[in-house]
Amino acid sequence: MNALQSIGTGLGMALFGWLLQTTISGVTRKVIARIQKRRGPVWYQNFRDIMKLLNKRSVTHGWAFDFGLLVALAGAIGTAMFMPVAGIVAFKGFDNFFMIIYLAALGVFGRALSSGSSGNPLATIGVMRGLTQNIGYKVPYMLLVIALISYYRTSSISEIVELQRVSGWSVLVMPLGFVVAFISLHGMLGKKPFDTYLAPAEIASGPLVEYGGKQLGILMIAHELSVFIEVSLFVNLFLGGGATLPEFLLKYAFIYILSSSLGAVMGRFRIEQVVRFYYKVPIALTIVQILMLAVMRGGVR
Amino acid sequence: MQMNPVLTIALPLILAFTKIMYRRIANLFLVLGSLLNVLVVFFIKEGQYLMGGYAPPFGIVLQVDAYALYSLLVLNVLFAALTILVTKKAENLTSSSLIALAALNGLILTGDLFNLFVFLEIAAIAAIIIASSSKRYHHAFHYMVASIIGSTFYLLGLILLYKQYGTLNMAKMHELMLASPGGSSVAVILIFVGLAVEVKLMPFSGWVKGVLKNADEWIGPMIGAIYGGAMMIVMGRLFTDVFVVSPKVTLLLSILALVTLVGGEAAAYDSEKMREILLYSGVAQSGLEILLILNGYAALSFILILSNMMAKYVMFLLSGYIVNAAGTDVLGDLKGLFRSNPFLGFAFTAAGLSLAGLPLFVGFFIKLNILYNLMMSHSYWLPAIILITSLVEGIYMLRMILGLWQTGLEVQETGIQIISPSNIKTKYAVHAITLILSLAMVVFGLMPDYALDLAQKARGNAVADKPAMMIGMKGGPGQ
Amino acid sequence: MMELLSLSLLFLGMYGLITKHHVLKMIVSMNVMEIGLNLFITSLGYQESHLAPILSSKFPSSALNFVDPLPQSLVLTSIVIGVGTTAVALAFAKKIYMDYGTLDLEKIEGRL
Amino acid sequence: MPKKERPSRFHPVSHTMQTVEVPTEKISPQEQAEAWEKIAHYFRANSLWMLNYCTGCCAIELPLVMTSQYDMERLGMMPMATPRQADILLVTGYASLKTLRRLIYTYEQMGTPKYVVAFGPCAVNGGIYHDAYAVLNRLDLYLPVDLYIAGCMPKPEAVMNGFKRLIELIESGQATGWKDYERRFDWYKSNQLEAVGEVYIHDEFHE
Amino acid sequence: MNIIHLILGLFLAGIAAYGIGRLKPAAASWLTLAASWAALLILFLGGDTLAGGNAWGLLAFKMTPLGWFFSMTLLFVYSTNTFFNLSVPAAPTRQAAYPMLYLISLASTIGVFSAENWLALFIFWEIVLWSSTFMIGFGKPGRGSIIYFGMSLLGSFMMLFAILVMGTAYQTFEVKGALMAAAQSPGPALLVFLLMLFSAMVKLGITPFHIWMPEAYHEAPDHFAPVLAGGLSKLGAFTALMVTSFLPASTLMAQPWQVRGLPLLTYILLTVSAVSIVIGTLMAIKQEDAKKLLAYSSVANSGYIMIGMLMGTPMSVSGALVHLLAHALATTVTFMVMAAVARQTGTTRMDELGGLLHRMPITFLAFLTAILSLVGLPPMLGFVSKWLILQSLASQGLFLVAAAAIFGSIGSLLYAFRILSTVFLGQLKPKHRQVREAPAVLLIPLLLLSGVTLVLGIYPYGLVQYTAKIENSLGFADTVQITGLSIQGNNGNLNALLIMGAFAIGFLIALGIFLKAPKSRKVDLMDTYTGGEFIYSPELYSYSTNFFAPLERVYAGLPEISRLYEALANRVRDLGTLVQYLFFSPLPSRTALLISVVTILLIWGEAI
Repeated sequence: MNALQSIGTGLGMALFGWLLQTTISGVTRKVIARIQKRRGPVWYQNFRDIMKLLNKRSVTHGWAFDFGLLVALAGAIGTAMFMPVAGIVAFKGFDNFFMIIYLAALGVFGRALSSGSSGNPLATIGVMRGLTQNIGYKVPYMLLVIALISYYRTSSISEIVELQRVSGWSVLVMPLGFVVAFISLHGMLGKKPFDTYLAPAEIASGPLVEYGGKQLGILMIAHELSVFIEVSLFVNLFLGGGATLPEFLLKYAFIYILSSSLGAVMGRFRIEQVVRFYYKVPIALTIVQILMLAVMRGGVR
Repeated sequence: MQMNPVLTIALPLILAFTKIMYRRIANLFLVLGSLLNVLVVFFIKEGQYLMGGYAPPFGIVLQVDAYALYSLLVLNVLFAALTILVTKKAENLTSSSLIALAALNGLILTGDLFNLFVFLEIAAIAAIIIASSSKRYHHAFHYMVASIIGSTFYLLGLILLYKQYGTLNMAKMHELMLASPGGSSVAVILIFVGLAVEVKLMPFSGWVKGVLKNADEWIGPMIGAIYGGAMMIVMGRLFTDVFVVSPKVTLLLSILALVTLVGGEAAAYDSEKMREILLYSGVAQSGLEILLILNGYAALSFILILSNMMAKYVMFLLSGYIVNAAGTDVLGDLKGLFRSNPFLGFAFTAAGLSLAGLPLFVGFFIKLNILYNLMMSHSYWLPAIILITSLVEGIYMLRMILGLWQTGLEVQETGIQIISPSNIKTKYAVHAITLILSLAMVVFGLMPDYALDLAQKARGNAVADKPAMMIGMKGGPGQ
Repeated sequence: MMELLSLSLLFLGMYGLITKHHVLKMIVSMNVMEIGLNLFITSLGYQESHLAPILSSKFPSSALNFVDPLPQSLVLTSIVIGVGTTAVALAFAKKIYMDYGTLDLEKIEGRL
Repeated sequence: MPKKERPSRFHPVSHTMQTVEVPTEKISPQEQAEAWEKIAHYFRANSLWMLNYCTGCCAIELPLVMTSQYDMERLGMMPMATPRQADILLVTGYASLKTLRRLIYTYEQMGTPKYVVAFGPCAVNGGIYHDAYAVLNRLDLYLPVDLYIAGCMPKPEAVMNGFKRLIELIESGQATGWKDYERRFDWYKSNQLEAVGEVYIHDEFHE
Repeated sequence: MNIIHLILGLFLAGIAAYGIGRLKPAAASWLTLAASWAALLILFLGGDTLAGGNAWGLLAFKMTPLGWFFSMTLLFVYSTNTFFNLSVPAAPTRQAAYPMLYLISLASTIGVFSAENWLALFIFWEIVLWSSTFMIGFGKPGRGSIIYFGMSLLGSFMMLFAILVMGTAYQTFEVKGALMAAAQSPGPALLVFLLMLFSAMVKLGITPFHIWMPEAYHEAPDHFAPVLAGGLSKLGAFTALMVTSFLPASTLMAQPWQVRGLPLLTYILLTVSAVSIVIGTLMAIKQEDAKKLLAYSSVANSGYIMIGMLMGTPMSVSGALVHLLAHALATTVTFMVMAAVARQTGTTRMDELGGLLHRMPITFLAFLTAILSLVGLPPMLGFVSKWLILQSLASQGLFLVAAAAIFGSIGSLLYAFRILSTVFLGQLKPKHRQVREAPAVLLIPLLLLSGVTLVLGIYPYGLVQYTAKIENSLGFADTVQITGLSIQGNNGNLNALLIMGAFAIGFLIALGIFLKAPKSRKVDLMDTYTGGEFIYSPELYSYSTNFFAPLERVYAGLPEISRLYEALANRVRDLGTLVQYLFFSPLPSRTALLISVVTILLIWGEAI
């Protein structure tokens, strides 16, 4: 059965994404430890954390608290199933950028719903900050991607990857845009200085404040998956994806570790600093980039 | 059976003077007289009626055409209805009311310019006496000064015309003016100003505020609706059937009318009191009517005058009752008034919406046809101005109506009964009359063709009439 | 000449109406205005060396050497009406005085 | 699990707790569950998230333990922001009337399994503050302490050593203070009540 | 049965409802329910081939696919909302007129959508306007109904002007014919196009004309706001779509200025719609009242509809139509939920609510569905439409507009979360401890509407197919394509069923993990992390006022457009005061002066 095969591939992709990202998270923790002159945990530390959490008995604040989590994880898994990696696409022709963004947003919404229903105002404040930040980086990011889509005349990620193989990576098409997209990615990943919405010392890890045990475990799985989606989307869109798996993995690891390392040496912005930065710099750069494209190439076709 | 139209003038006059002998049944005289008049109007046939046996250019003649007849009918019916409703108020004014009726009928019927002046003066004096029944004599005095200046101007203009053309008969005058149009403009302007004082055109209408802002259910409909309508009909008669106005004068006077339209609507928008809103909107409407008359849309202006008269009549009547019951006409204090008087509220609403020109009411089709015809002949700016003023009018009209229906959360229903329950007879009469009038507006709003046809027929042969293309429910041109 | 004189009388009355706030003075002004108007009307009908329009044994036919009789009859009507309005105006003046204790309209308005 | 005899309130608990035997009964589903528990113990032991409740001066030693010199992250330990996420409650010093209430509140908000680590002598018997009017001398009357770390203050080496010991205890399934708290809930509650009165205070400042 | 019978029947039912309502208010509500559902059934069974008819010359009707689509949408909104009419507290205020106005406005909307003649359309349009104004008047006191009426009247008069221009210039009032004639011989066609579009924008609430929306929605009775928001604003889309498709700007503008293949005018209008999205979003984020927030979200969503229609490609028009339906359904549900909340708690202010999820779970679920659809997340219908619109934007390369659309899309997440979190999530206020779930009669429409949103979101193919049919009837050369289960976009395909499937698989996995892991302990809402502090006041332990403060600070200085209108109204007032002062002095001498001066001026003016 073709359909079953596709679904199998999709599930495999999701599983692969989770394994990959959880591993790389562990590795990154080690890298960061090195940066800070520490030894750091073992590379599989994140697996241990997740398993521990899943075996812990915690509290729930009502059905929406759990339901939101399930939506979050389902959204992440569902999105990951569509993600093309190194030429492998589960559902050919449907790996649409807008669909991926919106399905991923469903996961985000599920998370917000869950933490909002915990009744803790710190969680609500955290979500508020996250959403506020969200506008700042998503708008330029999506604008850039729309420029790309308009350039390549397709919104299918795998086709964009294919086209990049022919005409060079998108980073060459829009170098400034790449910088913007990287800043956006940095915010999406919630690395410092843009982890204002978590801010453990300030609002007690914000949206996560009420989670423990399996809820936190599920949330971590969903988080790893969404990081996988974000980073591989970035790699696919701007760095030409990868013809082979190692190439892809290399780019993936490079981007993620770069972002995390940058985060390791920076302090945290206050929320108004985030707003001041994000609502000016990336948007301005994006506009410059699009104008540049328009001038240099006679407009994005 | 056929009756002489002079009866509509003579009958009230006779009753007015015989009444002095029967002071105790004065009311009966008034009611009977006005009802008799209605009856007489039904039996009048169109035609020319000579007075005293002299042929038209020399003797006085009564000109009964469809225009006069329909106006007469509406006027007398409204007047009779008013006398039935407010007999108590009119107790001491029986004579002047009957004289007013006679004078108004005369105004509409007469075919002689000087005779018209006489009726004008009589009507004005009667109106002033009616207006003075509110015991605010300095306002009545104001009215008097204005109307005397007006009639002086009228007479001055008239005599200048006479000097030039040597006749006072309308038909003859028209012929002569057509033959030699030059040089009569000053006289025409003077006559226009003289009548404009009565029809509340704006720079001349300083008296209106004093008289109508304190109007009760007797003065309001009388001065605000019936007098205004009758005077406007006279205006229509003079400026479409009689005078040949030069384009320059038409332009000048049209500007005046436009200023009235805009200024009146703005003033009404600024007001917070019910009667002030009504009186300013009446001023604005008269601007529109004069605009149409001057530019030769006789049929449209005719039907607009009649429908405005009816709507204003209902609204002034009810506002008078409201002030009686509530002691105030500040809109803010009257919230939710119609909740306890839904039928009167319905009548008021229908009249207001018709005045504002909303569909389902007759006012809409009239306004539609006005705009359509203006657009057919002019450029787009005049309809645009009319639409903008209509917008302002719609807003304040609905603000008023909604304010009267709507109860505040903190302000509970006023619970005021517009008509005191003890006065059952009045109650049913008011309900019946206002409801009939407002239903008429709805019916004509649904089937406007009949009314439009009648107006077309009445004014279609008017001399200055531009042939109007009427859009009714049957469909308009191009259908 | 006569026309201009009578017209100036009319304007005088008008001037009075515009400038005066006293009820009685305004009534007087109105009367002056009316008289001016009446004179004007009569003067329009007047023709040099024409006779009064009265049919008598001396002038038995309505020949053309009469002055125009119509303005004179108009003036008659006008005078009657003027008398009537003056009477009503005076009645108002009395009422106003009874109500407000003054005949100065400006003061009355100021009081309201 | 067999009901192990608990010492009375006058005997310190902590010493005996370290010698608890793992019961070995063989019923199939339970056995399966226990096998699973053993795996779970492994994960628990190697991913310890802690909430340091800095009641006293011993907390000053923790930064050293966390940062590059001793780097407790290599043991999988991390500081956490809220009790919901945490596994260990670090009581770094004496417990006073005011802090004990918060300690209990925080402890009860943690998900199970959870462990309490007490620092210094103050948690054992009040230490140098033993006669202060507001200091409660014995922590284990109110909360089940799984591990004491000696020293006033304990040196970072001692702290690291203690953590290692805790990991061993957890891995062998001996750190069962939380079960004890559940089992003898009434006993703990009565002690708490006796010491601080109402735990969840209702007064004008908190309503 | 033809359309005339339908409209006439509804009118008569309305009048009957008034009579019955005077005697027994509940019976009148049942009558509205029966009448509107019957109408829905008739229209549904009749389909878009339902016989038209000709009552009088002017009132001729003919059902078109477009009209049917709109009628069905509005009828569905109206008829589901009748359940809410049932719950109106009857006694204290005499609202016998309400069922009458309700049915009259319903009948008139059908009239608008099936009229063959612009004048008939206008007549019905105006009847809808004043009847709905009166219905708003039944709600809270305030200026909302007047602002609604004033703005709508402005729109109507612009439309009337355009109609009359068409009537005079092309000698026809026929809906399609007049526009076609304008397209054939552009004389005043540009004027017609702009005025028609402006009037539609007023109704839709596009930016410079949107000020009525928050006020009217806020003040409308809770049981009428759903219709107002979900139904009546869609009237504007109807005329706008007809104008843009029969009289496309591309044929009007022969001028050389083009932006990205679109005429400059279209581009400007697109930008206006984009501004509408941005302003609607920003203002929605700022509101403290739930109904006002939703109103501004309507402003933003109308921008999407307008953009879709203005771009005029098959996909964008299809997106606009689907978005219209999605927004109608979703916003109706949200306002209904607010009505239910207001009914149970007595307020719609967000800072007074919270935690209602635990008291009104079913309402919450319906609300969640709707809000997801508003935000445009799968698997709801709103996603399909936003996907279509964004696709067309991307393929046109309209970056400015696209930026606004994206901003609105992400911003909607903000206000959606705000309303969700402050009304349903967070701490339950002690005074709402006793609040119960809304009665079943209110839950029926909620579940019905949100169910349709969900089902159409998962299986939108029939709907999109129908929009293709509409496009055919509007004379589009090609239409949106569907092959099998995928909607073919310009640069990508959409398979809603597949997305739902992937999501469902993910959900099953998540559920598996969740169930396998140890069971959680249920704790009270106040048992949360407080930093060890003891807090017992749920009112204080919630975050709802000034929610997005850091963001709001960024645009605190944004000027409000309503000020412009206020200034305008004040100028009219000033003019009125001036007129009153100049021309209506109480002194007779002033009148005498005016008369003489103006007369002299007139004579002088005549002389020169």
